[in-house]
Amino acid sequence: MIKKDLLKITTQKEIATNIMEVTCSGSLVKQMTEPGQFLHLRVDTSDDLLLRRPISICDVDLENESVTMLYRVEGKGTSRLSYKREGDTIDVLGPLGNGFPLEATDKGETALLVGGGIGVPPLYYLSKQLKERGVNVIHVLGFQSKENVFYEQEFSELGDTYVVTADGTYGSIGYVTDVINEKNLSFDTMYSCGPTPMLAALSTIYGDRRLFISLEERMGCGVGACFACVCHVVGDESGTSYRKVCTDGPVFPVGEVVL
Amino acid sequence: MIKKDLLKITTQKEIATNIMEVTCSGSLVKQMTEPGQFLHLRVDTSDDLLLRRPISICDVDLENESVTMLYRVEGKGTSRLSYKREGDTIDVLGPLGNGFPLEATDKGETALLVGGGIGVPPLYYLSKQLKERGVNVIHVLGFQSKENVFYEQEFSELGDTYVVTADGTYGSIGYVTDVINEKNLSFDTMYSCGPTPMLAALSTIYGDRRLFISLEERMGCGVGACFACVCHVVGDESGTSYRKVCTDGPVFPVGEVVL
Amino acid sequence: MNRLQVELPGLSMRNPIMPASGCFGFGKEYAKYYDLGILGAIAIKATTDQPRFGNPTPRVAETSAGMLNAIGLQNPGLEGVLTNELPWLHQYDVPIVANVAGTEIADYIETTAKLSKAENVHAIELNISCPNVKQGGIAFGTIPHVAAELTKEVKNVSDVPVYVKLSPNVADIVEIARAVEKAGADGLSMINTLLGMRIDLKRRKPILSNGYGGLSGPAIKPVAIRMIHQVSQAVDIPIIGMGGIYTAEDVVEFMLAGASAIAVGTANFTDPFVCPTIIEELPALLDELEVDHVQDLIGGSWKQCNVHS
Amino acid sequence: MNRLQVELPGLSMRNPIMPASGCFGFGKEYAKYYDLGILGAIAIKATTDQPRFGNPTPRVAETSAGMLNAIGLQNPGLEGVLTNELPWLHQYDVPIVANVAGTEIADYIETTAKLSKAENVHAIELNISCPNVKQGGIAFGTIPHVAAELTKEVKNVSDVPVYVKLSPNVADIVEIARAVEKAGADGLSMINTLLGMRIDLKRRKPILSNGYGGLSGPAIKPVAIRMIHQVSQAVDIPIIGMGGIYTAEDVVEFMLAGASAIAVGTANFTDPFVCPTIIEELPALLDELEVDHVQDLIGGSWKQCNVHS
Ligand SMILES: Cc1cc2nc3c(=O)[nH]c(=O)nc-3n(C[C@H](O)[C@H](O)[C@H](O)COP(=O)(O)OP(=O)(O)OC[C@H]3O[C@@H](n4cnc5c(N)ncnc54)[C@H](O)[C@@H]3O)c2cc1C
Ligand SMILES: Cc1cc2nc3c(=O)[nH]c(=O)nc-3n(C[C@H](O)[C@H](O)[C@H](O)COP(=O)(O)OP(=O)(O)OC[C@H]3O[C@@H](n4cnc5c(N)ncnc54)[C@H](O)[C@@H]3O)c2cc1C
Ligand SMILES: Cc1cc2nc3c(=O)[nH]c(=O)nc-3n(C[C@H](O)[C@H](O)[C@H](O)COP(=O)(O)O)c2cc1C
Ligand SMILES: Cc1cc2nc3c(=O)[nH]c(=O)nc-3n(C[C@H](O)[C@H](O)[C@H](O)COP(=O)(O)O)c2cc1C
Ligand code: FES
Ligand code: FES
Repeated sequence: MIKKDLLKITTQKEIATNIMEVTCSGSLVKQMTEPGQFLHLRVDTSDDLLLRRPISICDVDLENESVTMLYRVEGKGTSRLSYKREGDTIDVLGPLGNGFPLEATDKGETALLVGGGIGVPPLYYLSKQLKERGVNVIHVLGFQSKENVFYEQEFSELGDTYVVTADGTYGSIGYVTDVINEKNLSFDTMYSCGPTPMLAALSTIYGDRRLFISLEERMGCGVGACFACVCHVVGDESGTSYRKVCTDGPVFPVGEVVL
Repeated sequence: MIKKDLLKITTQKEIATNIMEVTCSGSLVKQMTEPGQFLHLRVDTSDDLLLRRPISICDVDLENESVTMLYRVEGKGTSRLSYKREGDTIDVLGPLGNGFPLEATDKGETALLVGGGIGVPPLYYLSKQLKERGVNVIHVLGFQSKENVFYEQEFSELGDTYVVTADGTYGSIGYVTDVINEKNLSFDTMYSCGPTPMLAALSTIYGDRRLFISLEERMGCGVGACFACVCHVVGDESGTSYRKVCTDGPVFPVGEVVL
Repeated sequence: MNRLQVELPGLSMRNPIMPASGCFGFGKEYAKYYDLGILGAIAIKATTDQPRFGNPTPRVAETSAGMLNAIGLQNPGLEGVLTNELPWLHQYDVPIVANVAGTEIADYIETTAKLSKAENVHAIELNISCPNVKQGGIAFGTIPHVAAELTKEVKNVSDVPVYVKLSPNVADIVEIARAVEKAGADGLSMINTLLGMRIDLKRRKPILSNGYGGLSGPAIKPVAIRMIHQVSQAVDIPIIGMGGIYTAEDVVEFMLAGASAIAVGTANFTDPFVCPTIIEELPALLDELEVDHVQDLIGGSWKQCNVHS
Repeated sequence: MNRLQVELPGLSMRNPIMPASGCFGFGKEYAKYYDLGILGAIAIKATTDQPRFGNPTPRVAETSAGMLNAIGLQNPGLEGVLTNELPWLHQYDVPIVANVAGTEIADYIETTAKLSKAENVHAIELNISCPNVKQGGIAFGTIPHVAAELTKEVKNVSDVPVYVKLSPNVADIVEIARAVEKAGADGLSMINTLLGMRIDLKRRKPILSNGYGGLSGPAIKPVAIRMIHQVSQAVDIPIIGMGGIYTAEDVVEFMLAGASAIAVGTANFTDPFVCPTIIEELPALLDELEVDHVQDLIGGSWKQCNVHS
């Protein structure tokens, strides 16, 4: 049976403008083995944060039962979360969903991990695990602006890392697709997470390659019961086929669902 | 102009079963000179604690700008308040209302302070101030049971203190009125705060004496604007005269308002 | 004797708790969290005659102490439910309440006739908040005689008791309740969601792609309690109460208002374990309130003889 | 030019913010907190022809993200308001919206005729949520032709524009809005409170001594937004929007939905400084949203041409 648990915050800090890194621990962490899965957080018990917030697993220390999440302070939920301090608890449900398939890339092959903004975090745990399996990892990380860049150092320690900003204030200027082109990056598998326009662009260009994308959708339950997070299936003529981002995803192979 | 302020919690602890003592500090404390006034607390900023909670001033250290409140953990608001820790803040409006008239008792006279349950706290600040003015203070404090008794020691340091419990598990058994009778306590002024049945009993017995009672009523605004907390006026034939507990009270001379 | 047991037409429930329609799918997902066999009943997602995909996303938005949804009745259709969902649920000894939706009376008739013959369907819940295409899209549930006619037709074909699920978006809920009672309803289920909206300030567009959506959660609880209090005194059929139930205390409040059983909707999203938690906590709360049996609570806020037994 | 200025019939407002009727008394109390002269307007407490004490206490109860009230229209009566309250308010250069209540049409006529002649009363707000004794206590505001008749009669005697304050406890708010527009209303004010209830578990009685009460606060905001969105597209008269407004963001959401000005009710209780805070924060929010003038927001969620100026 799936469990929920109160995880205890061990550290929380701002690592870039409005980007928080929170680490917490508890026995639930033992189950967090799959990169790309997400945790469903109940920020506090007040009635006005009714819905849980989906946040990706960014890193896990299984031995110390400790998990790290990175999140952007957006609205009410993430803002209240950011006020929590060491010793406070978070009600965590998960890990939920289907993550990135590690087995899609063999030892010795090259994986290109492409992240945009707050889609970057799950790629870190993915990269660590791919590398452990002997996969060669390359990262392309896109951000809005210099002040939003995070985890460049952490990714660099695992493999080549290219940072690109939309306004050119850090790294190269433009989009992740520009970098992949310019640097002529080659790969066997591409894994990506980020804003839908980015995923759509990658899907168009690399639709015939081994590409896995992680989607975002507003969620109700997060467990597959409410049908809030559905998307259409590519090539479905009846129009009634669907996938749920929360349980069938968030990671899908390119070409499976309509973006 | 009246202000509100964020006071910072310096200590919070449980002093009897479900009774919390919280001390907090801030410049607003300077205005808290009148015993019997109350503070209107916004426990947190979540939408589900919409209304402020009225809590009496129990003690004030003007020099250190520090105020103490005692409260019973009742429902949602006081329960969330009880989870606050040192360094957390509380949004405080006040001091509000009209407190106990110190000048009703002259130097050398005797004041009998009669408190019931969670009506006891405001009597402490009152007693301290009366004593400072050279008034002889006697306290009769009624509680449900032994586990609910608090501040006996503190009151004893200011004057004779009789504790009575409804179930007789501590002090004498019965009601505050029993103690006053049995011990034949005499006084020039009586000040009281507690449950309405207690205030009603005192009003009946001592209606012709110098008696001041502090009332409780569910509040909306706490500042006199919403008419949530009104009571009828004794002897009003039109039926439309009223007093507001929040601004005309919470302290009234006996015989002014209908209990 | 089981002090939580309640008996309603068609529904012999080991406790008054059921998940609300649309908030529990067809049970499979929550079966991963706990044994569904502990539930009093299960109200499954609205079923329509044909499969439906529903509305475009976003389909949900959070509000203060509530949420808006505009799922658009996505469901696998009558055949899908009969073939895949109900047989799977059969492993649990729990009565199923089948929620039926449609856009014209014929849809409701067709769906009810077949669903009510399924072995584990013990009651039909008639979702009359749906827009009636024949009447320009006005919901069946807002006009008494339309609601009554639908009820009568559905009763005619149903093999099991029919609960009519009332919409709160009306001026006089008692009028509708009386009309459907007279038309033969065996019970009522209330309340469905209030119609609401949220607007995204930057995009200047509704957050829900459908524009409007149904408001549920604790925000609407006082409206639900009031309506159940009104209706339970005006009709003789039992009420399944819902609208913002999160705790055992909420359950007691709904039953004191006049509900005979209750359904938990939105709360499942906040806490997948909410139903088992409530069921577990209810006996201690009854002790605290000095109530022997949960049935003694029903209508306790208005019944003459509401002293403790 | 003042980018917060809005112009409504009778009301030239320096900003779109006014405290809502019943949540601000007659201003005196909040004048201890800040200079009332900064407000766009002030809606004063409902006035009836005779003084009223109102309901027994408790008169308020908290709910999730909301509160219930059953004050019972306590007020000093027409004469009291004319003699004591309005003259005091005259020291502020702020238009007063006088809220009028009654139990039969004659009450409304009498009160409106006199109040609308007071120098600083720039508009009448007709509270039609009151029970109509002549119609067995059904609120004036739930039956279109009753609401329309009342509006017409009041318009006849009023020296200033009349805003009809709509009750949300109806199935079709547009129908009522159109009826009162046709009857001559100069504007609408919406929404009043939703009817709700809370029950005390131990006493088995309603928390409010009146039983039912009006639900206000953030809980009802999605319902208010939806109704304003519907009505503003169906009528040509301006709307004063209200229901759960706490922040400058809320103000923008109401105006995008279709309100021309807004009123802040319950939020005053949570924070007596809420009106000045919103007024102060509004310009920065307009900047952030790249809006020149607050009037450019009105109906922005449905108007064709809602691109940035
Ligand atoms: C599978 C998945 C993984 C995610 N991982 C991360 C992550 O690692 N780090 C991170 O910063 N963000 C992540 N997000 C986005 C994150 O969930 C939202 O930023 C967050 O829910 C916003 O909550 P809020 O209370 O701050 O905003 P509000 O605007 O107050 O939220 C209101 C409601 O909308 C929902 N919502 C708002 N924005 C989004 C969004 N972009 N996606 C889904 N729901 C949204 C909220 O969950 C909530 O229900 C992820 C989203 C999904 C679906
Ligand atoms: C002038 C005054 C002074 C008070 N001083 C103290 C004090 O020093 N210590 C103390 O423990 N209590 C005091 N009380 C009572 C205290 O205000 C309530 O116990 C508290 O508001 C309960 O809040 P809650 O959220 O825990 O309960 P809930 O039941 O969740 O509260 C719901 C609503 O009811 C109101 N409410 C509930 N009980 C009362 C009550 N007894 N009186 C007024 N409103 C109530 C709450 O304020 C809130 O609006 C005082 C009350 C008044 C009027
Ligand atoms: C996401 C969602 C989907 C729903 N789907 C249905 C449905 O299919 N049929 C129905 O009768 N009610 C449906 N409802 C209404 C609920 O069954 C319930 O009446 C309402 O949400 C109030 O209860 P709550 O506040 O506990 O959620 C749905 C509610 C939600 C939140
Ligand atoms: C305590 C209280 C008293 C009210 N009295 C009146 C009134 O006298 N006349 C009226 O038209 N509306 C009255 N209202 C309704 C408000 O003006 C407003 O329409 C409603 O509360 C919704 O706004 P809010 O959520 O900002 O409070 C009252 C509301 C409250 C909370
Ligand atoms: S969020 Fe409920 S089904 Fe995906
Ligand atoms: S609480 Fe509003 S007038 Fe007293």
